[in-house]
Amino acid sequence: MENIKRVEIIVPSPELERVLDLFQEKKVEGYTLIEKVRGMGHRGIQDGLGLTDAFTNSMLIWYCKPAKFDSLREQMRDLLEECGGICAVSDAQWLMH
Amino acid sequence: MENIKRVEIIVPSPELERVLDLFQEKKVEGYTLIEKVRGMGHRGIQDGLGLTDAFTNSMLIWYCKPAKFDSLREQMRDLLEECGGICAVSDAQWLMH
Amino acid sequence: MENIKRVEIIVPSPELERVLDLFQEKKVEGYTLIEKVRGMGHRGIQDGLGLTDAFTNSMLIWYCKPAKFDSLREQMRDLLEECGGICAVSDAQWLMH
Amino acid sequence: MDLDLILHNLFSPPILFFLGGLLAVAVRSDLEIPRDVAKFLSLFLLFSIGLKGGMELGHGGDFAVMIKPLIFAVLLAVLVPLYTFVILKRKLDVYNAGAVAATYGSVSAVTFVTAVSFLEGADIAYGGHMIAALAIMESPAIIVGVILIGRFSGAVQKGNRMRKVLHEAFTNGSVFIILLSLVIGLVIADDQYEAVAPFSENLFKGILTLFMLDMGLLAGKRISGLRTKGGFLVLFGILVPFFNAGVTMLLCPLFGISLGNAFLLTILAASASYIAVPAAMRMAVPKANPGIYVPLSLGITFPINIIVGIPVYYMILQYLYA
Amino acid sequence: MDLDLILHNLFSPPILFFLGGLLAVAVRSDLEIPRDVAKFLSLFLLFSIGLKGGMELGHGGDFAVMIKPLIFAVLLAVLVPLYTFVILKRKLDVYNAGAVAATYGSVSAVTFVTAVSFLEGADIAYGGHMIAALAIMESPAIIVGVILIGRFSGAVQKGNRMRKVLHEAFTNGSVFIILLSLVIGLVIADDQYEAVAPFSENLFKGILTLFMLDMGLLAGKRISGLRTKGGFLVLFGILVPFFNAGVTMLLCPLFGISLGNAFLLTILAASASYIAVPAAMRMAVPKANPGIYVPLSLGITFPINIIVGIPVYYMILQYLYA
Amino acid sequence: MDLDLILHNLFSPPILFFLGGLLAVAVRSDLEIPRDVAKFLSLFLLFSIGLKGGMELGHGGDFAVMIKPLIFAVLLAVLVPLYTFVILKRKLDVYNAGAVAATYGSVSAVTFVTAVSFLEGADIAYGGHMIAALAIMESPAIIVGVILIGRFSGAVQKGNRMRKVLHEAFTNGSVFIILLSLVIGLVIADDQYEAVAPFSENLFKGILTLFMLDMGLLAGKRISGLRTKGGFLVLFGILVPFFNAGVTMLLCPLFGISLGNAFLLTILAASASYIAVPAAMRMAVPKANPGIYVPLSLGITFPINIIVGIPVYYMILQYLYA
Ligand SMILES: Nc1ncnc2c1ncn2[C@@H]1O[C@H](COP(=O)(O)O)[C@@H](O)[C@H]1O
Ligand SMILES: Nc1ncnc2c1ncn2[C@@H]1O[C@H](COP(=O)(O)O)[C@@H](O)[C@H]1O
Ligand SMILES: Nc1ncnc2c1ncn2[C@@H]1O[C@H](COP(=O)(O)O)[C@@H](O)[C@H]1O
Ligand code: NA
Ligand code: NA
Ligand code: NA
Repeated sequence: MENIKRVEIIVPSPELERVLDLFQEKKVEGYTLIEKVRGMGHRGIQDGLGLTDAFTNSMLIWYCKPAKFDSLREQMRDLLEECGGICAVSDAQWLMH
Repeated sequence: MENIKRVEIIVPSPELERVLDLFQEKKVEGYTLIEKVRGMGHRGIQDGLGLTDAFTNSMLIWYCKPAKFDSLREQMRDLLEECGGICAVSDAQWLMH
Repeated sequence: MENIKRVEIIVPSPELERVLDLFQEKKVEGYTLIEKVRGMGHRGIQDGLGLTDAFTNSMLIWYCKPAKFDSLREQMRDLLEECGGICAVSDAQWLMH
Repeated sequence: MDLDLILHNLFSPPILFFLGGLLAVAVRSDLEIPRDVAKFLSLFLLFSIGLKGGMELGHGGDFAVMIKPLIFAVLLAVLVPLYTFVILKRKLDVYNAGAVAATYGSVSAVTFVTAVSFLEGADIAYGGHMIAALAIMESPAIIVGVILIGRFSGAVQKGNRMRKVLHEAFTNGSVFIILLSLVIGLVIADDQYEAVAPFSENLFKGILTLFMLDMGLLAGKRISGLRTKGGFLVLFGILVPFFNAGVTMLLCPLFGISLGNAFLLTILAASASYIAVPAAMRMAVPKANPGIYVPLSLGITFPINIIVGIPVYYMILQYLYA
Repeated sequence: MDLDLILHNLFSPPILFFLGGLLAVAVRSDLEIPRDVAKFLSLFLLFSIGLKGGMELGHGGDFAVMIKPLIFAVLLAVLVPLYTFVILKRKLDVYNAGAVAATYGSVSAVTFVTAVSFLEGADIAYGGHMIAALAIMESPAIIVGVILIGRFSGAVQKGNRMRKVLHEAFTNGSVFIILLSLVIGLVIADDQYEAVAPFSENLFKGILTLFMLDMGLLAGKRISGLRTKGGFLVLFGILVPFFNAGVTMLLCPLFGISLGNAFLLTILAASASYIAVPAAMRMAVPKANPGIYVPLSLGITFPINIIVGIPVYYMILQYLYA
Repeated sequence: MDLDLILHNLFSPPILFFLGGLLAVAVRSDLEIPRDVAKFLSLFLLFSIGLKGGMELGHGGDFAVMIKPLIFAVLLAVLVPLYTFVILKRKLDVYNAGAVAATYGSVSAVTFVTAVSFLEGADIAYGGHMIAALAIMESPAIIVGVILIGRFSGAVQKGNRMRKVLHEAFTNGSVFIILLSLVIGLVIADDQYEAVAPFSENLFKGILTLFMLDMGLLAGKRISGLRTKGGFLVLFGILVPFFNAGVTMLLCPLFGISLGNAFLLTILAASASYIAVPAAMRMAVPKANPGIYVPLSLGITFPINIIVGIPVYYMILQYLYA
């Protein structure tokens, strides 16, 4: 078991592409994506309604080394500031295989 | 980065409204909701089948200050006792923006 | 509040059954399942496209006692080695009811 | 001729695909109809039957003739949960007894729709107001069930919760869409109806067929959940529809209800809910186990009604009305 | 006769089911159409209208006659966001003013499709090129809106982001499917079209009807979000469509545009986008609040156009063209 | 006339919308058909083709005539994976070679369905038993592929896993629904079929058209995944269908198989699976990379067959049968 960070990012779906672009730029090697997530926050309710994903969120789960997260923390912060959403980090252990 | 609690609540979908009512009553400012989740527990298998959501769960993720969670802990416990489901809390850090 | 482990398992959907079989064998009492999850990892992108779930992942969340997790850790590792996916563990507290 | 009729019913695509769905589960095929699509198909069936019923209602009919089956329908919906509750309480706790009683007092729209499709195949007339009967019978049993549970469990139902149940009972999606379509079918002009009919009417049998495949898949998966629940419930699920149907069939001629309408009323009495009631009960009585009332209604009573019930009730009624 | 027409429009199934959807929200029914199915229904409508438009376009027509409404359409799509932006900036910040302006410069395909279905009921001819007008009018307003915001917010738009917006404006799914279907309808042989028509054409009115039920549910849920936003916006959402329609109706005869085409151009001018623009704006201007521009267009302008607008514009045009 | 035929095939709505889907990916449009709806459309196509095939089968036919193409079909399904495996093993590891071989031994239902729709346009008769051939050819190649991998990888396949693969091969949803519909089409009376036909038959071409749009979107997205995989695989994906088709076309007349049936058998031989095989292989051989076998079959072989293959095979067969 190896110590690792669990990063959880929730953003409005139209902004997902920007987070994934950031991931690609920083050569993130793995992530998991849950789509069509709803929620509430400072920008009001995202109720998942409508024919577009304007009112839908996307959720990313990313396990990584602490240093890796640090390398994109500031860009992530800027992105969230502009587009809304949250990013939280917790400690985890990872089953090596 | 600010220390924060990550609360994860999983309840049968028909009970979701009650949790959200509790959130509203306690002026919870933000949460994320994943619908159409399946599962197994003391009350048997929730396999997501059927034309209603009687066999479906909903999952809430709520980042909050510890005190905020404490303020609704007992009511949450009562609710779970009556309707089933789980509520777990872990430590996290939150990217301020 | 009781201390507990939060186990998160992400595998390609066609392998889900094997994990659930392992759970059954080990008499796991409860879990939550999120289907139609996407992601990226060593085996490339799982974009959720297509008419089968060949490019889709499933995500399991399992709260359990540490000893319980230990009891199936090695089998889990073997399974992930063969089929891909990840398994991570973190600490949590559980609202008894 | 009687055997012919049973065979004709058995060899209709909806029934055959229902059996196909059961078979798929038996051989553990991974065949499935996506949930959201199945929900839409069920919405379509209610929309279609409502619109057509309204349309026919609009083409006249004697109010005195129409009101009788409706009163009969409400009586059934109230009395069935009362008498079944008494039986069920011998073996189940109050919560589950109430939930099962509500399930059998309420009705199954798909059973009804299959019966309508059977009638049309046999060229027997029925009234558009029978669709109103379908809508009217969905809710009362829910309320009776909840009241019974409140009474016998001793637990004082908080007014707030009871209000929610009442609200859910009368506004749930399936009741709403039938009533809405019924009213709209009633008020629109014939040419308006005809513009919609290539969708709502012509596709009806085909969509019912695929929907029944889904019902077979569901029923097959649910039956297995019953195995551990013992023989009492299975017997209940087999006998109660026949009893309810029997009483209805005997009373219908006395009330002067026509053959087609009597047949539909019989099937309503015999059928049990697996959409509206589960939705309401999970909210109203979380202590009742949906693993009991859903499989019972969907895995036992539903197939019995559509495979055995429809032709048998029809033959008996033909005999009674001869 | 005029009242007749309004009633005829009101009592068509699509409008009635739209009202039914509003009612369902009002009584807090849990009726819903699964999101993925609703998306598919909307795709179907664009596919159907595009194919038919292309087909009719293929059956000839004078280029000089067709080009006029198209030029007119582009002018409308550019000018409407400009003048509305000036009005909106008095009460809203630059971001929201630009987003609302883009919303009203662009168009609503479902309003258009309802108008087409109205025309066909009234047996008035229209040109297949009007479907091209629908497609052409979706995008320019988005670009105008984004440029306005860039200008007035002082914020320098990064070239990268602007490129993305342009790209989204011209390739978004709804524009793409209309244009694709239009072109394919144009090139295929008549017998090819007829093989597809039992699906694409015969089901049109029925699918529109169920889709409008969903629009009613959506509009009902969105209206409530507007309550806190004050009277200015509501007034804006009521008056601007009539103003845009008015100007269009006065100009159409001068341009020699036929009655049917003028009617469709009027409805395009009056309508506001709630699909293409929200998708583009959320990406281009995350600082604009979709809780303003979506409810305004969907909860106010859409119902006004389909319920009041369609018959009223039609009557005025009949008068002007008499 | 030959060019005419190619053009006629190219200008059919299903093919054009397939190209439209490729175009949408090329211009990076966000057009998409919701996954669940696409799954349902594919189910509908299998249901429709199965029911119709069963119906035609029910209207008689000589058993001796019908059995020949079926035997031929099974032979193809067994031999194709064997010979392709030998070729593939030169460049791929055992796991991927086996998976690709299974992919090409199995068949594509949508290619078949497009070919049927082409035949009907050209008014050429074919037998209902060809739908049985489609169903029969889905599974054997999966088993051959898994056995080959077991043999050549040296890894002893656990009996448990092999049982699962066998099970999946014969009960997967698409095989099940075709066979079920075929049998039901066979047993029901004509009037029963006709009640379902406005759904299952009349909508066929239209739904195929929208489904092909989805196939174009999918194929477009999958092709790009192949770029890094090198020219060998691409060449394989282009040449193998023609080779398989060629051998089939030469043998069919010798077996006394009619033109229409020979054409369908040819298309089956030429087509590669992208539904049943991926589902089975992900489970049976997790070490094989679905990023190879799916794009190859969907991005290369599928478009080649439906655009070039269908008219070319048809012309060659017409020449051979003249
Ligand atoms: N405290 C929170 N806990 C969990 N999720 C949150 C929280 N705050 C915001 N979110 C999620 O982030 C999305 C965007 O947040 P915001 O930008 O604050 O509107 C919301 O729709 C929620 O899904
Ligand atoms: N140990 C557990 N780990 C994760 N999820 C659980 C666990 N126990 C219960 N759940 C979830 O909570 C739902 C309701 O649980 P219960 O009331 O115990 O039937 C289940 O369907 C699961 O989704
Ligand atoms: N670092 C990671 N963080 C989160 N999810 C991951 C990570 N690595 C892999 N995954 C998930 O596990 C799936 C299978 O991983 P793999 O076997 O590495 O291709 C991926 O499609 C992701 O959904
Ligand atoms: Na009943
Ligand atoms: Na406009
Ligand atoms: Na093949």
